[in-house]
Amino acid sequence: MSNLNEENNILRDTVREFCEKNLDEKKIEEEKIDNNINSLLASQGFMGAKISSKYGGSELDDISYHIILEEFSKYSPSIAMKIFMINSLYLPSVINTEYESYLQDVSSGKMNVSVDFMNNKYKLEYGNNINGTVENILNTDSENIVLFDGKTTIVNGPFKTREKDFMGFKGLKFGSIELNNKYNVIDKNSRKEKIMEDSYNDLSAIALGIISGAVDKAMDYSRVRTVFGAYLKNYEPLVFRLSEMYSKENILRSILYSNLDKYYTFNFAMNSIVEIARFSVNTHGGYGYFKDFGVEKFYRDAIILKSVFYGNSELKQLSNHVYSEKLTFI
Amino acid sequence: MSNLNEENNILRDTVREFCEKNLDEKKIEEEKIDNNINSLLASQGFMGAKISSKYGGSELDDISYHIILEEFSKYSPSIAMKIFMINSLYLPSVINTEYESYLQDVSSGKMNVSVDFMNNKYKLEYGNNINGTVENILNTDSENIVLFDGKTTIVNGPFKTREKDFMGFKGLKFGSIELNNKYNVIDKNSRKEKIMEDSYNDLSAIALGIISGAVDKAMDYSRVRTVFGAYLKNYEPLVFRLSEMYSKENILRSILYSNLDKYYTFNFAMNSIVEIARFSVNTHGGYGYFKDFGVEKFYRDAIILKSVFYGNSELKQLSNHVYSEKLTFI
Amino acid sequence: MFEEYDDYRKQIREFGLKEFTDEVAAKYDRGEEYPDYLRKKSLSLGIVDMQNPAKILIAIEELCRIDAGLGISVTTPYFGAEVLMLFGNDKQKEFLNDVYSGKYVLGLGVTEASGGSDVAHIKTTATKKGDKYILNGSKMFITNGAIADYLVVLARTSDEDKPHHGLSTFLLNTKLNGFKANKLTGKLGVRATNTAELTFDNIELSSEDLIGEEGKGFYYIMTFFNISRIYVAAQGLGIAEGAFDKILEYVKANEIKDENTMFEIADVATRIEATKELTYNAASYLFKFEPRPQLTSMAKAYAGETAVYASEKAMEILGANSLEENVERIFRNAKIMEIWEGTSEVEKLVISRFILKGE
Amino acid sequence: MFEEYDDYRKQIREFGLKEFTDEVAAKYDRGEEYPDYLRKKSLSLGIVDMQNPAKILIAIEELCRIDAGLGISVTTPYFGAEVLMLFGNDKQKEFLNDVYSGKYVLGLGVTEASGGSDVAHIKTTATKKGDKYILNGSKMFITNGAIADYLVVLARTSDEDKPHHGLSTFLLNTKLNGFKANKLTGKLGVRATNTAELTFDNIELSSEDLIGEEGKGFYYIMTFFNISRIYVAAQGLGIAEGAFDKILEYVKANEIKDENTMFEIADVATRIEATKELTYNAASYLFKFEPRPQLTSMAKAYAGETAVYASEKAMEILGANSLEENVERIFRNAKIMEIWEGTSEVEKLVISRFILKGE
Repeated sequence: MSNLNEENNILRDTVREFCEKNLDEKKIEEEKIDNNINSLLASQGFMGAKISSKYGGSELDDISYHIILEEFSKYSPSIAMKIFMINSLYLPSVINTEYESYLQDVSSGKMNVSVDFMNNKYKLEYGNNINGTVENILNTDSENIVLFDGKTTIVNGPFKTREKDFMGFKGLKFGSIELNNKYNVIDKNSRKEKIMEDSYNDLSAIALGIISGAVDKAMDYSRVRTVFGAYLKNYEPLVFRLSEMYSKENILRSILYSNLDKYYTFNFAMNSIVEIARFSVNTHGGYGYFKDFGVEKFYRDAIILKSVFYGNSELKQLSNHVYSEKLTFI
Repeated sequence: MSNLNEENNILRDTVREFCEKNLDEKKIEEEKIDNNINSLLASQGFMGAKISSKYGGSELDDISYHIILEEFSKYSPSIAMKIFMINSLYLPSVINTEYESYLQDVSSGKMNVSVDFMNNKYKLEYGNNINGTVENILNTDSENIVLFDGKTTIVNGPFKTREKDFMGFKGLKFGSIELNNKYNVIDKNSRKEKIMEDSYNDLSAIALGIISGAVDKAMDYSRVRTVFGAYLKNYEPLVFRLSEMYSKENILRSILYSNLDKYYTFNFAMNSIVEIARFSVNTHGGYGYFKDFGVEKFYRDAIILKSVFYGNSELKQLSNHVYSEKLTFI
Repeated sequence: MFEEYDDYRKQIREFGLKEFTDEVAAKYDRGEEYPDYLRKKSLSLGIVDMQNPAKILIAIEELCRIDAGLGISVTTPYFGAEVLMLFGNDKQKEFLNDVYSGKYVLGLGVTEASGGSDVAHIKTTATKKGDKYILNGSKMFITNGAIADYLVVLARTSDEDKPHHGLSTFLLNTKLNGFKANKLTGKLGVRATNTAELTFDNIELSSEDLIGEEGKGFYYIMTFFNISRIYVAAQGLGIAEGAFDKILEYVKANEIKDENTMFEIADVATRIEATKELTYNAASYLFKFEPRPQLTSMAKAYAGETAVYASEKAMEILGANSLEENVERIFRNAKIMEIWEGTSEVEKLVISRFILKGE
Repeated sequence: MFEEYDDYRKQIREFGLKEFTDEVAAKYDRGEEYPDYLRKKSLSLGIVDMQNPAKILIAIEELCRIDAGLGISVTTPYFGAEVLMLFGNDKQKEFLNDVYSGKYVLGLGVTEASGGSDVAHIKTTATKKGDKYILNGSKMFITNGAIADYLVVLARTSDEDKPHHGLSTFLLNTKLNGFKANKLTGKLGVRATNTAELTFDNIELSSEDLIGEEGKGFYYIMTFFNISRIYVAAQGLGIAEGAFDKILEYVKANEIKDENTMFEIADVATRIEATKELTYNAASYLFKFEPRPQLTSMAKAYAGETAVYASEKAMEILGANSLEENVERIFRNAKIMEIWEGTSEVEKLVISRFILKGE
């Protein structure tokens, strides 16, 4: 990749080795990310990838951050999502507020945090305390969470949580939180919209990791699996499609790291991810349907990523950007 | 575009101005490219874009060449195809042969040439003379043509030609040539396969021009056309699709000029071009079906480009490249 | 479905294969000329048996399968007849016999330059003056526009709050003073069909030229489109089948066996089969007077896309061989299927509206 | 088509809505547990009326529409019955009554770990020894594998030049010594269904366990798949309809009116309508014993893709709300439709082969 330098490549190898040495992706899916893993991630500076060194973070540039997201996502999308939540959502929520010092404990892995980005339509009843239910939130085992409700609000735990079995990003605890806590307004404006729009490239990096993981698995399988007396890689339609997917993977990597307009990159990533993850499952035949082969998780995480983060409002943002005006639709 | 410098941008503007000042794209489609246009193109150095200065060419680098192809293609795909035939097909056919001095007359616009790239299955009967028919060849008004028939062969005119009405690249004369001429083997190996593979990026540049022309027309139209009491640009599905196509255009431009692997770029270009040209026609409603609006030509040229230059063998080349091995298919 | 017409289908196909030779198809395509002699020849086949719409459907499908330019030319001189049949007075219904017999060519003048599929906002006016109507305005993309003897024309007879009120339909004799047709050339495909831009300059219409009741024109035309769309679906189906014929011919002749092409064949064949069943099924409801407009719109939209898809696939699979005129013509013909009689976009809104209403 | 079963359809749907509550569906999905009590309850409905395959088809469609995990669990304990019905001896046919009555659960053991859809190359052997056959080998991804009382098993009885010769089918009692079933867990979807890996370790089969003639097993199984595929098409159709139900529910409840969503609704609805017609049409030929395998394969391949497409669209349109368990479960269930009973890839080869043969 022309835009990546030696340092970037070393970082990529470092993450890869870290994953292989320290993480068991199947165990993460089954037993969730625990404090052990949190500490490990923190000790290597991944947890606070974008956080200022003032708070013990690694203060990385965008390219380095995206390499981390991509590589973790390729191995375990759940880990990438955890890092994303901290650095792309939590960090910009609390920065330049009186709570930004929380980032110290976040980057050291001591404090679990969460941000509600699920486009929840929950109703919060404000009083002295905050009451209500936050539905469908990742990282239910958090010590504090950021909510957007016209304003930007932070709420400290402990929380009464109800965990749910969740199909995507299974390494993270998921469920609802029953609020009966103190809350603090940290910004009288909601930072959500800007945060989400600023995170397009970060999400594209996670998508790239999922795509890369799915394509790799399928290509590897096509080299070893025989059916009807020939290797899968000897079947034209399968190989053509896999090769086209590998092409897309490389295009996405190229435009992400060459910093093409984030709207285009995000659109391309979201339009590719599900189809590629699906075809990787197909390539594996019956085996693809079982978690042991580590490929169906890409399909699950791909549809979640797309469903939650890409819809009409993102297409509207893209269109406004392309037309250089705020369009109104009938 | 990060990879393009000031000089590149000036070249782009130059071509654009040249087209607007000197060319009438509708006249080109109806009356073909004539000697007048040939001379004009030659005088500005476009005809011999890649040809060595020794032969009066402009000796441009790839980026400049692709800018020329893209910009001409956006205005008139036929002109781009003409320049492509000379610089991407004819030049590498005759270079380092005793006929390379022909390039002098080619770059000056004095000599029309052609190369058979249509995957013809014609049969040539060799003797002292060459007899037979070359079916479906562009530039039937050529003084000499290069044929591939196991070898690389050059045949000088005059030729007995039969012109056909042709749906694509209408600015070029098209038809068959009845050979009863002298021929000379200029390379005992066929150069065709390598020439075609080397031209991927050049074809992607032509595709980019077509895509860019089609998207531009459709977006412009969406800003001025009203239907059911609103501008087309106020209709979500139309705008979303156009915006996604504009995204693709920008991605293609980015990967072409950042010199991503040509196999991936070509695949992306060929997978996008027809769909985009088709939707541009759709956007124009009934008007899109008439040549006056200058948009159906993109659809015609798009399908020709894809049909002629992209098929199973190109997908095989892509696959071999992706798998880093020569695959065999059952 | 419609197996009872297998003999008729055969007969139509034989006629098409005999008359629509590659040479004839190429000639009228290149020249953008309407093949009037084929219209006359075809009459003997009973293509326009209005008592039997299934035969019309099959004729359209089979003839477009061979060549859509000629096929549509031959089956469209009756375009608009249903408006007269359903809503016309006795004299107008009687007049239809002259259309069916081939004496007159009919056409439908609805679309305008500013409107596209937006029928409600047409600007042509028919202003009442005594017992006459004075017709002024213009029409765009009118099939048969420059060859029609009569046209069913939609015009505004009164201004109402709702734009689709106040419209009326007339039977216009194109010989009348003030009528001008400008044949439009340079079409991508179906070039044998005649398309024109019309202008109406103070044409005097009598009240006898009114079709049905004043002010109900929008409803009449919508009713008509709900019928005519099924014939467009049949055009699309025929084009797709014709494209597929070319694919099979090529694959067999060249003994192509690679798996990727086999997959493409399966995909195209499956889509065509689905198109056929959607079209026949929607038609069967329509023809027993139990129309299900959402099924008709589904058939039309799907068939249009299938025609384009199959013709593009034919081009791609044949590669350089697709340049052969008889293949590329199919490609050029297909595109209009997504546009006329309501673009695919309009169909999709019809479909979703019916579904959300709860069918 | 099949309108004559509208009452039956209603009855089945009522049963499904009553029994397949969200809670029940979630419970068996999470626990990967087979809901045997539902199988027993469902018997009263005549779901397995083998005299009436149309009813089976409708039951599968309607139950999968509500929940595919439970729907398939309830309709699949008879899987393989057609092999016995068509090729079994009198005793075996009689045995089927115990399957239909719910006394026994049946299954089909064909697929092996190394083979996937490649039936001809299976490695399980049934070696003749006197008047016995000794069964050795293993099977993979066997539906009902760990709950079946009996299994129709394909095994190699002799080595022949052509690998699809020399195969035979047996009716295997799973209580026999040497049989072991290892329930497979961790499926993406249809988790209420039972899937197992089987091993056969010197199981003694008597010659009475042979189904039909020795050496004809491949033919029997292919004949069976040509039938059973239509039921997979019905599963896919039902799943797609279920996904579409969720879309409509959501769009109506939230009064969503934006045009892009309207287009999506039209596209999904059209694809489902096409799936329905392909499936019913192929089924109607099959059920009157005039099977058209290419139509069945088209229906199966198209339905599988439609199930996946519709369920993905449901996820996307519902956005964050798609995380709701009863929606994401549909998504997870859909994927298998493209895989089992012949992957979509295998179907496409069947289709193109039939077409090139000239139907």
